[in-house]
Amino acid sequence: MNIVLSVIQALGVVLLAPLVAGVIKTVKARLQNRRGPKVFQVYFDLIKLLNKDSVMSTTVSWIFKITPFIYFASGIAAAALVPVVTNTSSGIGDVFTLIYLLALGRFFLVLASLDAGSAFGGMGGAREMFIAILVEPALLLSMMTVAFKAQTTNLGIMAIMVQSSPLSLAYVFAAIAFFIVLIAETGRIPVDNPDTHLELTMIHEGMTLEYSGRKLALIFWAAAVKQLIMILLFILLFLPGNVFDGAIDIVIKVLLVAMVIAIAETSTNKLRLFKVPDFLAVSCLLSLLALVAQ
Amino acid sequence: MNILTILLLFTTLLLTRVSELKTAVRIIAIQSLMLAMACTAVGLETGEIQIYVAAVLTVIIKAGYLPYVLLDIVHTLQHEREDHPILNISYSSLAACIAIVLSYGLIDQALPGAGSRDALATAVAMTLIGLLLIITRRQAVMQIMGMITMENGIYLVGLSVTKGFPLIIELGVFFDVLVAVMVLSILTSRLKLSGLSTDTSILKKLKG
Amino acid sequence: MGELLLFALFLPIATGLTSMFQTTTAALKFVNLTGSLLISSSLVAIVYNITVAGSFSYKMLYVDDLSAVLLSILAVLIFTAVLFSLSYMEKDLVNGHITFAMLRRYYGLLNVLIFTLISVLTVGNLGLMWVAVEATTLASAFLVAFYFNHSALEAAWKYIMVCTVGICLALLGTTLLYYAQVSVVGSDFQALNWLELTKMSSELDPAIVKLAFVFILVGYGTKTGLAPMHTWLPDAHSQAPTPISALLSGVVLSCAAYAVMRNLIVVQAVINHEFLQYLLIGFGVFSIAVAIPFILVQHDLKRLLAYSSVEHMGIVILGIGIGTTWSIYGALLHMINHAIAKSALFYMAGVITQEYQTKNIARIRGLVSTMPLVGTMFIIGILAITGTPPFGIFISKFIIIGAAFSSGRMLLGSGVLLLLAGIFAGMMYYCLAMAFGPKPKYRAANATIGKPALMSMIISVGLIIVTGLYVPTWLNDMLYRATAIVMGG
Amino acid sequence: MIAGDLYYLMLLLFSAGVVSVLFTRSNAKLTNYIAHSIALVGSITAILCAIFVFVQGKVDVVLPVALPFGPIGGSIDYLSAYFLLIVGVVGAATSIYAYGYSQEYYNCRLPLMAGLYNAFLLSMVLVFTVSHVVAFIIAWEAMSVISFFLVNHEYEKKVNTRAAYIYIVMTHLGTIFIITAFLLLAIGAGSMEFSQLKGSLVSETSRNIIFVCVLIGFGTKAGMVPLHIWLPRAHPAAPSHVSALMSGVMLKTAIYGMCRFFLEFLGTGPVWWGTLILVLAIITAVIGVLFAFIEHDIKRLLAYSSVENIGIILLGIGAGMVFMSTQQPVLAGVAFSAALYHVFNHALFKSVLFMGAGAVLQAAHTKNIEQLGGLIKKMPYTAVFFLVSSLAIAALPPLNGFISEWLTFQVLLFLPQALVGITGKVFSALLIALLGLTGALAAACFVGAFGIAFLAKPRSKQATEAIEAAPPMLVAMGILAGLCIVLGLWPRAMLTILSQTLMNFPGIDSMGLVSHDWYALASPTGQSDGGISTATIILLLLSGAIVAILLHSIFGKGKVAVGEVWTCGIVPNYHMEYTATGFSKSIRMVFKSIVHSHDETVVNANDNQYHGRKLFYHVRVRYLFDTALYRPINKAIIRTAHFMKSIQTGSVQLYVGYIMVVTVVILIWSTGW
Repeated sequence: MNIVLSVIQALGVVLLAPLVAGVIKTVKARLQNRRGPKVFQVYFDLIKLLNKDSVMSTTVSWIFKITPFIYFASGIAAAALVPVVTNTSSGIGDVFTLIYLLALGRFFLVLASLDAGSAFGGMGGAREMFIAILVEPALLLSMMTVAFKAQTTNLGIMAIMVQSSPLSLAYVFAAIAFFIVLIAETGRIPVDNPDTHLELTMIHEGMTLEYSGRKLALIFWAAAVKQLIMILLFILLFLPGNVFDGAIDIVIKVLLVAMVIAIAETSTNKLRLFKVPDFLAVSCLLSLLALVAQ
Repeated sequence: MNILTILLLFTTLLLTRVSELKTAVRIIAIQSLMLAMACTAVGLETGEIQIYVAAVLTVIIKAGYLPYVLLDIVHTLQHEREDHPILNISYSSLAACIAIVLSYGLIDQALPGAGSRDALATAVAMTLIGLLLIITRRQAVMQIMGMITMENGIYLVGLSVTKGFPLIIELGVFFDVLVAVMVLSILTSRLKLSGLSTDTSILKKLKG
Repeated sequence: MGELLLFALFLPIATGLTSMFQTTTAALKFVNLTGSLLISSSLVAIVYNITVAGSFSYKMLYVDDLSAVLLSILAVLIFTAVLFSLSYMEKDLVNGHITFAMLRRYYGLLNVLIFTLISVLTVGNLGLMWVAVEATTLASAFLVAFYFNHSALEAAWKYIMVCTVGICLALLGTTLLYYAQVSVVGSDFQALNWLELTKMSSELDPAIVKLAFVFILVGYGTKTGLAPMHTWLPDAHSQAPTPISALLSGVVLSCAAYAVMRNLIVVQAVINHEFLQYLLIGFGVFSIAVAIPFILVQHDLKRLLAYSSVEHMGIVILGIGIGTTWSIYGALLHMINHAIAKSALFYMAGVITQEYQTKNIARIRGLVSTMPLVGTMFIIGILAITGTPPFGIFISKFIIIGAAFSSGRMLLGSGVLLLLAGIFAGMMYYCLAMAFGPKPKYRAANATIGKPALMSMIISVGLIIVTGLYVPTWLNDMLYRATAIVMGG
Repeated sequence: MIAGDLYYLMLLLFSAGVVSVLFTRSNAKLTNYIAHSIALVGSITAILCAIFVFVQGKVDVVLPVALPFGPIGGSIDYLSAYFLLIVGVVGAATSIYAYGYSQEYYNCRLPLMAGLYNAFLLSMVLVFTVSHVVAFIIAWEAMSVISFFLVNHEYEKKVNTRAAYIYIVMTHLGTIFIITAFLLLAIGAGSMEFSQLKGSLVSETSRNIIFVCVLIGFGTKAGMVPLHIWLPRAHPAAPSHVSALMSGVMLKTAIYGMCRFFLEFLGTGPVWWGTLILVLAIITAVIGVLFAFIEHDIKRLLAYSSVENIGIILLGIGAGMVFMSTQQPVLAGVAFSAALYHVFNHALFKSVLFMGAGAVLQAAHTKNIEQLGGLIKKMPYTAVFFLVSSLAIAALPPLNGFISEWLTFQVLLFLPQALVGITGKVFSALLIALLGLTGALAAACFVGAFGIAFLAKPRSKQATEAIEAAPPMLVAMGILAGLCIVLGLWPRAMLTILSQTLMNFPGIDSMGLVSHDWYALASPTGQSDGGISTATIILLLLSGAIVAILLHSIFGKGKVAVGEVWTCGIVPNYHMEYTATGFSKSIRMVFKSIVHSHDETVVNANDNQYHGRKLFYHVRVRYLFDTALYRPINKAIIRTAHFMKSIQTGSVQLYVGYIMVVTVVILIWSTGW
């Protein structure tokens, strides 16, 4: 039963993820006084890509070929764990499982980036790993602020606990901490710039540089999914209390968070790579504060 | 008896003052002679035959044969004399005096009322001064002197506290002393032959 | 039995004399081989008799299980040493280091040394024992000076000077002990016979006995190689012909320790035990500690081994000092193990120095490639001597440490372990440096090791390996009885 | 008892393996097959023996030695059996692997190596099974010495001898502490039988001393920071299948020892014991993985990663002890299960990795990953197995590494129940964060290792000429890699064994984790929905993959053009590929306080500045603990030794003087008594 629910939910997340990405793009454009693309532009892009033929390097191995599928699969699997509809999904929604599923996807993506044997790919992969290494502790710390209280790492229980508890200083700290992590994890300014192909700054784009056509589509899509997952986690675990009831509440919150991301992105500019640790250190400190404040 | 001990002490002190090897050997001979006389004195007291034997042996070996051998060696090594002892003459006799004081102290502390106090103290002092000679003299021959002095000292201890060992042990000891000095003197002559001086303080090749 | 003792004492003299009149190397070798075989077997026979019939006294001679322990060491080492000498000294002869006359003298003196050693272990009288111990010094002096080159003479001189001074002190001590005895019973009585002494030991005057024991310990301790009286030891061991070095550190040191034990048996009844323990433990630990720097920084192979002997004698004395049954058992077992292992190492060192024509560790490289068998055995020997399981020395070391713990001296026990670790580090460092590394171009390129020498090494190493996992019952019982004797039971 | 007979048979077999080489030494091929077959059979016997023990209960055996300590025996209880199982599994695999790998050594003292290999297995088996202090120490030291010889096997290289020396000295120092700990217990108990040793029989202080000694002694063997310096030197030096054994099993002997002491002998102790272990453990994990990440020598990299994994295992043990001291048996059980589970997992995947490294070494004749590349095409199967075990060691689902890591995380999550108060909470949170950091670093490390070594273009000639490893080696790797997957999907199997293993120890209730359905991993607190289900994970991944494939093929089958990588118009060659140095550069910069790499220099090898410049990038990493800790100590010792040696001046007068002084001093001192 739970499995079916969670699969449905996963599909839902997958289908909606590009929309959220589109929203962010649009809002960002508006903030920069551009008309920007349509909200659904991302879907069109994906379809276009899925229709395209693809080019593959001579040097690549089967790793390169299977990576998009694994990346996508890990995205979906992670999506299934987020307790949106499946609130008390027993034996499924677990923080560490989720984190390590995403890590699985990343593992293969970085391998693929090294596979093509181009300097950019390697650079992107190395930076991705660098960021991931620094994000991991921050992410876990912020999660622990909630998990210690719930005495479990089951997302469902944690979510319920959070939703039913009043807003407190601890949550404010934790939320900010996790938001920083979210920015870093989803590769947005000020950590990474999702829509640049400027060699020196790109991270995620660098890894996917060798991909084209439908494989690229899968990777884009998975990235969008990952982004939505992080946003959902933010909502469910760090924004206690709900304004409306049921799905509406979540939708509205998602849109709000998307706007906040867009604002954050327009109002800041990209950090140097070696400033990122300091950025994430702030997150860690806030999480610890949250722990203390509980 | 007392006179003998005084004389023994005197010879021993004298030994710390000489730098001429020949003289030293002669002094040793005299010292051993004194020892033999002390032996006989004890013999007269107790009237045990073995002590007379010991006395005779002392005269023959320590006062007779060994000095002869040593003189022989001293002759072979020309103008070797204890010119620069590690501790110079006057200081070493001072040290000797300290040794005497020490030995008296030791006797009173450790063996009160054992044998005649003076004899014992002299014996211990002789032992110490023997050691002192070995430590402060560079010349191989002088070190041998020191050793014989020690031997004599210990012998005197035995004499004054236990009236001498049983004969068989006595013989053994004498034999050992004889052989020891023989070996040492052979080594000394070998040192001479191997083109070195008999100054033992330059024997510092083996270290660490 | 008594005849057997006399026979054992007479044999080496006979061998020595006959070998003085030999004219060919072959004959010399034959005489000594048979001689050593006879001596060893007679010693074995004596040991066997003791194990079945217990202690035995004959005129001035006396043997019991304590002597038996040492005699069994002697039996093994005499045989291996002579066996080793056969090819080793012949090689010296061939290389022109020595003349035939010197070779003859070598065997003569060797047998004299053997005679003195046997007599140390068989006399029943402290005075005579002193004579015998001093005799070992004198007998071995010429063997130390055997090559009569500069350093050999120097070594011999120091050997005699230091040892004789020490031994003189021992004589002083013995005299005082005699005085103690005389002042209890008249001088005509069994003088210094330790059976009598042990019987009446409780009546002796403590003050004198204590004074006596201090002199005796310092005296025989000099011969045992206890720091800081050990100074003669490295010189003598490094200059003497290798078989003699083996005998020196294997037997001579042990015999001196035996002398200490004999006196200890007598005095422990009257002297404050605390005092004795502190004294012996102090000497033991200090010897171990003093050995470390010389082993950590060493350039001469044989000196390395010599300092390790200092260390091991320290362990033995420590074991005796702790003074529990367990620890003394360990000390005796340690004597046996150390004697065998160290002699084996000295034999190998001899072969190595002969092949490489140097004692300088820095010049010895690639043993395992130049002479695989010896190289391998050398590594095993080093591992054994540093107390690594599964070899004999570990067992005895462990027993002694364990005794230290169970007698409530934990700090002592673990401290000693740490010191031993330092020694282990040093030994292994040089062992690896010598055993491995590049094969030397010219040195020892075609090493030829005589069969007898190889045999003696193999025997010794085999014994080391066996004793690591298997201590035969008769030995076990013998050691326990010997321990009881030392304990004064 | 079948188990007992099997035990003797096993000992017999391994001994036979040692002896066999003496007879077959003339023929290398024969030696290889006979000796390693015996080892294989012996290992299988070990597995069977362990299984029978688990089925029939513990057995006692007597060993054929005569020492003055009375009869010396062994006893195989569940804990021993568990570790016996590990020896068996890894030993069997390495033995198979050895068939192929030994061909490298046909003219390099193969008989010696094969004999020592058998002896090594024997000694480890003994360490796990003997039940007498002396026997344990003998087996322990024998193990160290044998492995020391194996490390030193290729003594033509000076560095190997050096490594062996450092190894043997460190381990000897460790043994001293072990001996001390044992003796302290033994005098308390008045016996050297394991069954008699009880912490309750000794005073509180000596219990603490024993604890510290155990930690130092076994920590040295386990490679606990800062006692780890021998490990990254020794493991790479040994032949690869031996490295696999050393990392996979020998390090675990230390864990075994700790378990014996902490669970059985010492009994429950104060909280600071566990806390201290936790601190050391996390330091070990982080330091180890950091050094692994910046390493280029693939075997050194693996060795450092072993250090890291030991850290993770110790986390479990430390937490378990904390729970024991606060009377929380269930959580303690979980903690120790996590640790022991990870012990097994690490044994599996680290062995595969070392074997893979060995295969690469054999094929490409280099351990430097900068020289490798593109091997995935040359050695496809090796690549697969290496990848699987890399995923496992990076703790990625659905592999076994993930399970044990998850358990460890859970344990740390519940740590605040034992360490109450805000400090406890913050401490646990930091532990979790750092463990997460470790995990991420491990992932990055092995992405780098695999990516640089196996992917893209070959970076050197020998890498170009590499060929797939021999079938036996592949089989060996395949078996263990398969086990990694099995244990990842079927945790219950292992957890059942573990629950039995830990059953009999006081203060531990190990039943909590065994859940009813085979795929599930119940929550430590037993609450219904705290656990995870491996089946669900794999199911979700599969469905995700299906969806992806559907999407991929929904718009018909597009053409796939194949072409060179676009490198701004130049023909791409391996010089353009990213290097391991580059891959780890950013981490080197962030953690420069720990892995500070001095003199990173760009050298122009070509003297002509303007034409045909040839740049090399040199990095020398400063190994913190060598430079900051061990070298100074070493220097100090040697200097002192030089100073002390001045007492032996060679002056006979002085020598006699010593005697005189000693006499006088003692005489004066003696008057006081």
